[in-house]
Amino acid sequence: MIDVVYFAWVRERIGLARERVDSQAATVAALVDELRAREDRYAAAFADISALRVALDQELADFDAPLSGVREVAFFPPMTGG
Amino acid sequence: MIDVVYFAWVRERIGLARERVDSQAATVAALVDELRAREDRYAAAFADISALRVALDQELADFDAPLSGVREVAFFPPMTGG
Amino acid sequence: MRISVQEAPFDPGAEAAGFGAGRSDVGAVVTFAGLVRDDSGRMQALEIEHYPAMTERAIAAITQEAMARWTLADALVIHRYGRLTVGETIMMVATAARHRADAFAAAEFLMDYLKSRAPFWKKEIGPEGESWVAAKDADEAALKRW
Amino acid sequence: MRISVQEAPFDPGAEAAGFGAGRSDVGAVVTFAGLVRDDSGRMQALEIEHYPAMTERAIAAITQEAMARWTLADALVIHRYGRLTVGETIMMVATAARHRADAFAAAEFLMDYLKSRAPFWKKEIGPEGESWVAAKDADEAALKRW
Repeated sequence: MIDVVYFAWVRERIGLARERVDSQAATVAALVDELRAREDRYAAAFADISALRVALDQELADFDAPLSGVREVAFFPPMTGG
Repeated sequence: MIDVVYFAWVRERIGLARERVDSQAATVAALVDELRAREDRYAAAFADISALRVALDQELADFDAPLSGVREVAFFPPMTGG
Repeated sequence: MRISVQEAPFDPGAEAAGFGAGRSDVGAVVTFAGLVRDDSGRMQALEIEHYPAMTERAIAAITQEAMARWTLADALVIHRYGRLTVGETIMMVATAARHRADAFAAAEFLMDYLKSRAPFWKKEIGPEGESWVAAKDADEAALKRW
Repeated sequence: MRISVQEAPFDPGAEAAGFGAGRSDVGAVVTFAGLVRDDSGRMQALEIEHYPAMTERAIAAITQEAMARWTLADALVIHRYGRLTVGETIMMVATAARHRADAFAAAEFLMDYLKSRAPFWKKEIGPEGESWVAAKDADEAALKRW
């Protein structure tokens, strides 16, 4: 089980801020494939991976990063701080 | 007649902040030559012209600038503002 | 070094007042304040979302890197989230250093990294609805100079 | 645009407070404050001399150039003269702009020009006497980037 959190328009498109996902995905990309296959709203949110960023346990990571030991995966658009 | 003003160590070396000088010098450099010839304290102040800056009527200028029409000449070391 | 992620408004002048004060090795203090701008003339509010578990940690990492890269006496970052109106201060950065070049470079570095690497997302709210502010290519490109 | 050459102390935070406020086209405010530093640990005071007839005019010309080179909503320069002690604020610059790049560049430009082209001269006063602060080659070189 892994905590998956969503922010900004990813959260709005999926309609959830946080969920627990039962997944054995080895990498972020594999988890994205599983989520995309679920429902249209996930497919819409993850349609263009280049428009997304990911953080693993609150650290920015790449989509090919391994998920072993990770407790929280966050998906969001490019940040607009400052 | 021209007003000549001195700042910082130029003022201290010459011992004057301001004086009126009777000069027909055509350029700043010619005025410097006249002043240098006056007394040792002037010769000391103007010994190394590269260590000095000049302003004509409150505008930075070069030592070869003409003096015609100028009312106030200022001599000082490189500025240290900020 | 002080980092604050907060919903409450703050006064950048008051925050800067004590900053870098009371020491003899600080010759330069630079501050940056980011304000809510209204380019369309129709913005009603700016809503800032963030990732609470990550935000302070990400800002601390960016600030630590600035402290390591430049000779700084101190650094300060305050960033708000929640609903803001036009003209309000969104965030500020302050850097104190012996020399001005370090203070300026570190403040610009912090701003470039906060723009694109701190987990905040801005949404503009106007009479016709809401729209997420898109990240700018220029902001991503600005990171390359460091 | 406001320029003040003054002997009296001032509060940079208070001066910055109203600056760039109350308008919807300002997204970035940068301030720089220069403080009296004591590198030797023995400085008693810093004495700043200036050329009253020229000072405001020179600063105005530098500030006008900054306003022409960058898209600024406003600019502020305050510079003190007279006798200051360690830790006191010597001067400040503030710039307000739509975008941060303009505000930062203009503030750095103003600082580089004020350092070497505004008619101020600093003298350090210590237990063994007085010495004029020499202009630094690095400050002169900094002008070349603009």
